[in-house]
Amino acid sequence: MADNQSADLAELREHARALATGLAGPLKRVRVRSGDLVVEVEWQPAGGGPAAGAAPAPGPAAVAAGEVADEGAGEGLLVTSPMVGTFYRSPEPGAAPFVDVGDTVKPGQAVAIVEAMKLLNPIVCEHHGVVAAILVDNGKPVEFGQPLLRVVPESPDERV
Amino acid sequence: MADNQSADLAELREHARALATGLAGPLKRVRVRSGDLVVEVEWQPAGGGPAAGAAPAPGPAAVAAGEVADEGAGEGLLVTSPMVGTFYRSPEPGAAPFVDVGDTVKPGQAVAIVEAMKLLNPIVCEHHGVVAAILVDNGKPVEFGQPLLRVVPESPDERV
Amino acid sequence: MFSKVLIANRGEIAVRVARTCREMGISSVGVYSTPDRDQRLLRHFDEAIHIGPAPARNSYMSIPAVIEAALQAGAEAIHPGYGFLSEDPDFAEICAEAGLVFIGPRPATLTELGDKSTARRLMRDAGLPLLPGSIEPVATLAQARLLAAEVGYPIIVKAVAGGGGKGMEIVAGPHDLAPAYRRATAAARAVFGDDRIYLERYLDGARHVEVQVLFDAQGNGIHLGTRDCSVQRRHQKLIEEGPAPALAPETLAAMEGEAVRAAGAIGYTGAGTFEFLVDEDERFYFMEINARIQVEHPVTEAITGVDLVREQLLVAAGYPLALTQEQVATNGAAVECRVNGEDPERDFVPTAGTLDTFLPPGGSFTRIDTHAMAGYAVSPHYDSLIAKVITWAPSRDQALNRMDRALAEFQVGGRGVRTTIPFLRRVIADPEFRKAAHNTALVERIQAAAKESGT
Amino acid sequence: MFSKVLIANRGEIAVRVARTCREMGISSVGVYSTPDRDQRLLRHFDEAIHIGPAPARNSYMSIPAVIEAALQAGAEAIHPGYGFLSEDPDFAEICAEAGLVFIGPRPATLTELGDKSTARRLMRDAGLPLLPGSIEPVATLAQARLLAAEVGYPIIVKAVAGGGGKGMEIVAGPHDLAPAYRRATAAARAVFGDDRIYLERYLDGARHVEVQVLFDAQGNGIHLGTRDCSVQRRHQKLIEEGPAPALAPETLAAMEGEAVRAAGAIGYTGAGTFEFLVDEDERFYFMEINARIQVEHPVTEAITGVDLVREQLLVAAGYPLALTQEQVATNGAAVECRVNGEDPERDFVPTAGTLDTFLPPGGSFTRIDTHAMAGYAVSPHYDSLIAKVITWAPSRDQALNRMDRALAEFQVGGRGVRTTIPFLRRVIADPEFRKAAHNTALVERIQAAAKESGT
Repeated sequence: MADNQSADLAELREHARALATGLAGPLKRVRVRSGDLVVEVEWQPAGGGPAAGAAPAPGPAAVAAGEVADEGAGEGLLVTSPMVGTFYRSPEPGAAPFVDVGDTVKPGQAVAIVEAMKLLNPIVCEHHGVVAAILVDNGKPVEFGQPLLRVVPESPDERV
Repeated sequence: MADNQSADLAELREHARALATGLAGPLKRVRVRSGDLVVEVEWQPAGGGPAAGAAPAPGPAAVAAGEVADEGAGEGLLVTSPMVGTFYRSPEPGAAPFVDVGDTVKPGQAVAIVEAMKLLNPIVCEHHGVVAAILVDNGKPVEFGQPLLRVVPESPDERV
Repeated sequence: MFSKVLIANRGEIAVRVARTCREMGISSVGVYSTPDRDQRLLRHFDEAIHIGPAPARNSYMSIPAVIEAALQAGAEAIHPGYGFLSEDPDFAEICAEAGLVFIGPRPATLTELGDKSTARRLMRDAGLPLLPGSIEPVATLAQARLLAAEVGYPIIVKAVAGGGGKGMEIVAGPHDLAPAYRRATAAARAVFGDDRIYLERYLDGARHVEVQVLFDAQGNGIHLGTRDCSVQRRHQKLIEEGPAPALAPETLAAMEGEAVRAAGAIGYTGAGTFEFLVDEDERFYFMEINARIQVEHPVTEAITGVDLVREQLLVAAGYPLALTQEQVATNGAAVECRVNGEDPERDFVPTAGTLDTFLPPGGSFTRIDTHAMAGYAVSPHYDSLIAKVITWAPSRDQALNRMDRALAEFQVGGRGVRTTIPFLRRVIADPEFRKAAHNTALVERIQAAAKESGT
Repeated sequence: MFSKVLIANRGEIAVRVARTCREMGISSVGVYSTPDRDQRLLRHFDEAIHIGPAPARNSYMSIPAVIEAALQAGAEAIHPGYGFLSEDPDFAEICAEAGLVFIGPRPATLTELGDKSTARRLMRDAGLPLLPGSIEPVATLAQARLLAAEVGYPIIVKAVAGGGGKGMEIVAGPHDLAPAYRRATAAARAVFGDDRIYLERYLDGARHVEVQVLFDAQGNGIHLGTRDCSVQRRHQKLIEEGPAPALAPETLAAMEGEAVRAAGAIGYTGAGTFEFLVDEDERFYFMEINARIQVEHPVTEAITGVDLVREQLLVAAGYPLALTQEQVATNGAAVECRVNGEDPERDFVPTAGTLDTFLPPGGSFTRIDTHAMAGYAVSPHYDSLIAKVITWAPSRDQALNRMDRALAEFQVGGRGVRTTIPFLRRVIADPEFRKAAHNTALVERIQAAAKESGT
């Protein structure tokens, strides 16, 4: 059985690798146990502590831009790019940015622009909350699904 | 997650299939559960009842001769062919067979012959016991590892 | 030569183009939609950009997404593969405006050839034989009636903006014309957003034979022999082979020569295919031009040794053709089988699912072009092509034996997934096909026989 | 033609032979040892017989097991592949006695060629150029001393019963002769059970070039061009290519002609290889004859289009050669890389283990011959060859680019498993190799450079 067990382990590893490749969102851990053929997958928590309300990173996080996706990890919700294009923080060169870290945002508010084919596409926030991080530098290229901002949700009542 | 789970299941199925292919001995069941990612492999028991002393079929059971390997399932130990050749039950044509079902055998006793390249190779029993079945017809070809006889072990004391 | 090329496609053709880029020392940029995000696939590209969600119109057919990705990556050219944006004149023009080389014919050529009516007129003017029928679109049912009577039934009604067999209607006699005219017009409007139709004589029992041509930007052109694609199911090719079998060498030479002459006449550039119908008396008639690399191009590669994608890249970069017609010799015979995720027993309905098993064939003169592998999920969002198997041998008969061997050892499957492999093997075993005495009616006959025998 | 053939081998060559059997409509009988029992592998055979346990001497090299299996299955012929029983004259003779056709040369030829001393004498008599040295075995150290002085140092001492580079000793000068003589004699006795040795002039900086020949039982013979196998590690080939590069056409033609003439002179039948050493001045010297299909035969298949196993089967069945020398043309260039389960960083020590990942390359003119797949356990019982990758292109440079692309996309690995892929890519990138200015010293130089740079 020794040969077969080694084969089993190898199979499980391949399985784990395939899982890691195929799953969306930043994975925290893929565990493989040989004894009882167990595969466990754990995602990156959105927050550091045991915050029950923390949402996991959304599916279409950018895999090819790993260094940016990593920065997206943290408390809050991610605002992702709906298209390939160039990220701008302000409506025009020299103007003040739409938002800064610490700003409060509300649903429907423009928080950035992604330019594609010379069209300026406003990026609109869908939540009430506070901007916790701006994840892309002004003027940098972004791809579809790439996290742009992290917003920590806040109920609108709290803001009144 | 539905897609991923289906992929997981597919992986597990492949795993089960690979197990089934790679494992020696006649398998009884390979079970795959999708919910908790469980793979169970169950071998054919050597005996029908809960006989504690029953040994599983040995590794090199003949897979290509499936119909014969199936007949090897049953209580007792298998005497397998140590070579490719032709199986003979008696030392020469017309002579009485070495053993018949119900005969008592002892270690070192010749129970059959496998002829290869015109050499007659005696097949020797390694156990005390009673011949429960003769699994190959006289004069038929056998391959390496193919079960020839099934012997139910008996302690020599009992026979005294 | 380009130092970086973006590949605006997915699946096997994206992998295939990336391979040639690597072999030429060109960096390749892959693009992918969300369900195509798989590192094992993306390993074929030097970099890869996520351009959109699953629906092709928002990813592989999104001109802004593709152009932006190319500009971001610093690509100098875009290879469009086949399908998607490959024959879109607007896309070709926008590439040019963005300073990107579109690897294909000039936009004006794509416009002309995309309009079947214009294409027919151009080819008639270039002297290609056409089936009797209309050059200008047929404006009214009454006009259609007159023309059909003149041409003689059966006729076929086609969309001017069409191609690839979509929305075609065969009309056996005058009684059927009115409903067919209405159906074809409605289908053309629905599928292509352009309800213009034209009609021509319908050829029953014809072979589909095409000529591969290759032109540089300097106007030099050659052909690379013929392919027979008569094994079709509702105008969808299942098996292609080359050179076209069972035709007189003079017939093949005439088609090849005419195709090169006509392509030259319209100032064609890049790789292209001239499709012809060939009747039982070996008369041939122009059908359409495919202004892109085709699914079946490996057949031509196998018999000529020429890497067609390499040639596309070279001529797009402005190099004059290095090959002369005299240097292109076809050798032996090649066959391509399309292994689709379709159920031949349920009229080739596409099947999606994860491939538990994927053991491709190997061995001598056995080429596999695929993006699939064990654990790969066949997506319902895209076409059903899982893999192409191409075999070559000194003779057609040996190439078919090799194909059957390759298909027999190809293990591909998963829950819910069916493939065309059993049907392909049935075609290869068919005596009429073996004798190359078949025509485009072959698949229907085999399907009918299979249904009758209940297998 | 045979209706059933037993394949007395394992691994990629067993699969390769089975493929041609299928393509020719011949039933194949596979044989397997206990660790090779895998239904995914056995699918290549029409039937399969379990012939013994893991050790080759009790399974693949057991003459009784193989003969009995062939008789049981009703096979008419045995294809021995390479290695194992493929050049064993006793086995060939026992096949004949059992009424089975041995697919290979006649037993007498195997006996003659297995004795290197006899082979050298036969080839000298046939007029092939030999390196200066002994024809008869060297009986004593004193005799060796005299001969070495006459021949001139450096010399190489080889086993008469040897082959494949085992137990060879290179001697730089008179001082080293005595210990080398003793080591070679001891090694010959230990490895081959025959302590006879002979010596010849050692050629430094030579290329290893071989000629593929094919003879029918009627005495008709042809060659199928040359292969260069200079990329070797201790006489184990790593990369082979054809035609042999950077040699004058006259040199190649002379070797080809001489090989055919010499093979005809000794009544050779079947496929065989004449190995030569070629010095810097393009003088060539006979080394040995390999009386079997070789690992690197796909190189020849790629440049000639000829299926060598098919030809072996045809001539073994008594058919006269259908190919004439004029019909065999070589076209383009082909390269083969051996992907072995070995660790190049630990001096190519074999590594065994299960392949977690196995994604073979694909695409145009990229041939994969393998028995491996994901989940396959590389056994320590057998040789370390996991897969052969063969690429073809119109030019050597393109074929090498294609090979590098193919190796780059080949994903194969598992716990404890290392492969030669990184080393192969290093060779392909080597400027000297690229220019085909290399010789058999190339691998050692690259290994040394790698060690020095710590990579």
